[in-house]
Amino acid sequence: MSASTTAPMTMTDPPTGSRMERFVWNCRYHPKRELWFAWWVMVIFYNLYGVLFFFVTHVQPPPSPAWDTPTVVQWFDDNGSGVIAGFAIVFVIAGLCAPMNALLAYSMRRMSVSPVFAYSYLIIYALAAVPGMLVMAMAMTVAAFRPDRDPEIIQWLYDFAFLSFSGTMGVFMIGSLVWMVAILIDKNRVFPKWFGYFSLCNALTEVVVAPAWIFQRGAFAWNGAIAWWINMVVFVSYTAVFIVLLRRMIEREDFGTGPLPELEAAR
Amino acid sequence: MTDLAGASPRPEQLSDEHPKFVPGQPDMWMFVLFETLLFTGYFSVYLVSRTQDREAFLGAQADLDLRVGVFNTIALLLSSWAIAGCVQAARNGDYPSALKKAFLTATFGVVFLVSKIVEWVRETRMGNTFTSDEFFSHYYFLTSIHCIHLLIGFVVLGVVIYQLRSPARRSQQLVETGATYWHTVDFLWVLIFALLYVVR
Amino acid sequence: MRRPDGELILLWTLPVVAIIWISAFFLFPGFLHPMSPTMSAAEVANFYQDETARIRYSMILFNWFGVGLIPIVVLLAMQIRRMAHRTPILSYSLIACAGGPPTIFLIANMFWLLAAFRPERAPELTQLLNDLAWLTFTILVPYLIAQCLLLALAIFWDQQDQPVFKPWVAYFNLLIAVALAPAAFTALASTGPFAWDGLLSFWVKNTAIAVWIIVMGVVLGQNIRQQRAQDLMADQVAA
Amino acid sequence: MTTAFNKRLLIVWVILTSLTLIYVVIDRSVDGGTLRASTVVTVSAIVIALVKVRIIFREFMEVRHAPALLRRITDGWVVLVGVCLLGSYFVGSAIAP
Repeated sequence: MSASTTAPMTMTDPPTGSRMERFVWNCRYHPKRELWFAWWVMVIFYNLYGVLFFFVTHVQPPPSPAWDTPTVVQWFDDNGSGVIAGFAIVFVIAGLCAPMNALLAYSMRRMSVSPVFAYSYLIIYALAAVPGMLVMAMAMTVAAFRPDRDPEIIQWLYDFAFLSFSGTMGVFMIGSLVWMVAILIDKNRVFPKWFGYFSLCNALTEVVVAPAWIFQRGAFAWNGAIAWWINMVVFVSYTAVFIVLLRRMIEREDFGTGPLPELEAAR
Repeated sequence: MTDLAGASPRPEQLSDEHPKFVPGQPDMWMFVLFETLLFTGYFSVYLVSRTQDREAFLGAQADLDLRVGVFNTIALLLSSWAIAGCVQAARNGDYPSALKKAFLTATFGVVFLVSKIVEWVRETRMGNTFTSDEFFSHYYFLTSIHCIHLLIGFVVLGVVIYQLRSPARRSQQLVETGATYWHTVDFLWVLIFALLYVVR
Repeated sequence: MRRPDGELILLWTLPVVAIIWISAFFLFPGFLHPMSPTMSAAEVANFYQDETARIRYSMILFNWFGVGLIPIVVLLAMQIRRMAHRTPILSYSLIACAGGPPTIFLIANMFWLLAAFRPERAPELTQLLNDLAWLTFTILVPYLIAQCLLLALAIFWDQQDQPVFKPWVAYFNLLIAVALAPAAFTALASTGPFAWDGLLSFWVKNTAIAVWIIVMGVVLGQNIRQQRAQDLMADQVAA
Repeated sequence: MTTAFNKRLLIVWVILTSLTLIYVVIDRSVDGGTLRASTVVTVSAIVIALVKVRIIFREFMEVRHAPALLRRITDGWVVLVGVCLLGSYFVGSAIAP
């Protein structure tokens, strides 16, 4: 392939000027700019996700599956505009998942394991956004879009939204297990082993959500103490932990500031 | 994985003055502690729901046979005992005996699994299913999530046996890590047993 | 056969697929004068009863060829790999985006086909399927926006003597991303520019997608041909 | 050496099994025919289970040879689990209709 692509990148020392100048320099020339970009996208994505799902659309913590039809319609009357506006922003930002998954896949490329792990994870999580977020957003939007619809249909959309969101857990379970195996057999110590075991915990809590398909009330329903609250605690701590661990991984990366290493794709 | 072999030397003889050590990877202990917390969460939800409707729970609980639970517990305790022996045999370099005890562990694990399945079938025949009442929802939930841990335990035992088989591997740390996981499966069952079969 | 040769073949699928998309677009009776969200349930049901055949055949065409965009996005990811980056993160990101738009489009496509499958059903249900199809179709932008932004960023960071893409491609992609964004807000209104048949949500969004496909197809073609010429030269030098 | 350890493990197993069998005795003594709610049975069942868990920690899982930190954490955990279980039982009973 072409040899012209390996032109050296001109690297200078960061300027000593104002904070703004340094920030701009870092954005353009910092050797780890791609990693930090993906990391910050991840942090921003999860924050937006939390704000949009908990405070704008009010779909988290989830309303009850035990409600009768008039109550569900009433819920849409109360929250309809928040649902539409919040999910509209979700539709704009959902693509932020991509750099985030790319960073997780990259972490696996740094390990002493086959690239199969990174690519599997990338594809699994690229798929995960559809049942994990977008189907729910679409069903809720459609339900809120025409509040004068037949109440039975509104309730069907409500069930569709929450069950697709809570009940589709296989992608996350298999994804966590792929990551777990990669971490446990990795010799480069990109992640600590305990995080591998923690991934197992996370995968097991995904199993626990399955009864949401079966129960309309109680601890195992989609808003239940076991199927939602305990899982949410595990998921939030898992996410917080891997955000911190990825930050440490990026800090440890030693790219130097010299010319680029030969582009692997071209060879 | 074999690079971990001998990473932390083990004392040949254990006495009161021996140097202190963490059995297995410390990472596995974090798993044990976290998983215990998670189960404590499930147990607490169960106990609270139980106190909200005592009569219904007691009525359903009467269909459980305590003797089956006792048999389950003893089978798992035996397997725990066997794997503890396996760790000590491996530590003393007696690998044939360690291997034998690892297989013994798996055998008792299978005994537990089979008796559990027999019990599930019996309860289902009696009309007690996952959805029939709240007690049995919790019963099937706790026993199956525990069973998933047991199945993962068989994978872990497979790793232990794989380690023990060849002189080229034999990482004592991995053997201990696997044993720690297996004991966790055991003590979680001890708690589940008390909560499902005995608590009134 | 060199690598760029195969890439060129994949790229030449684009005009073929694009012609099929355009034909299907005109064949579907609800796109020219796009159906209004203000139509009543009875009107929607009548529409599906009257136009059943054209809806079915156009949507079957879309069902076959909707995923045709994926090779193009992956070709772009391959171009990003040639850029002066230190990590493959941006090309991974583009690959992670590639499946998104066709998946969402296929969901919309299935709702249209379902609505046309039994048009004699209760009008309320046909209207529900029609809403699901139109809203899903209109909000399929998230991954397209992300693709444009990531590509622009990748081009800005490609600091070498002969960058893979010229800087205007980055600005063009930013412009497209801006043009696509309003469509996400379509459910806020059933009339006006944001409604799913409105100026922003339908005309601007779909034109932006079409222009992006044409322009990026041409730019990709130039790049791949350039690569092929360089390869040939390298071979001659070696010989 | 090995036999001494095996003996100790066997004794531990015998103790654990006898603690399990105590449940049968408790079970027999409290109810004839139908089950009845009983705080004494509940609390003793939980406490016996926790004692067994601690024995498994100390003996089978070899925590007694572990550094003080792990010993304290596991003991703390047994207490924590106990507090949570008994706490949910009593709080649940208090708020029961």
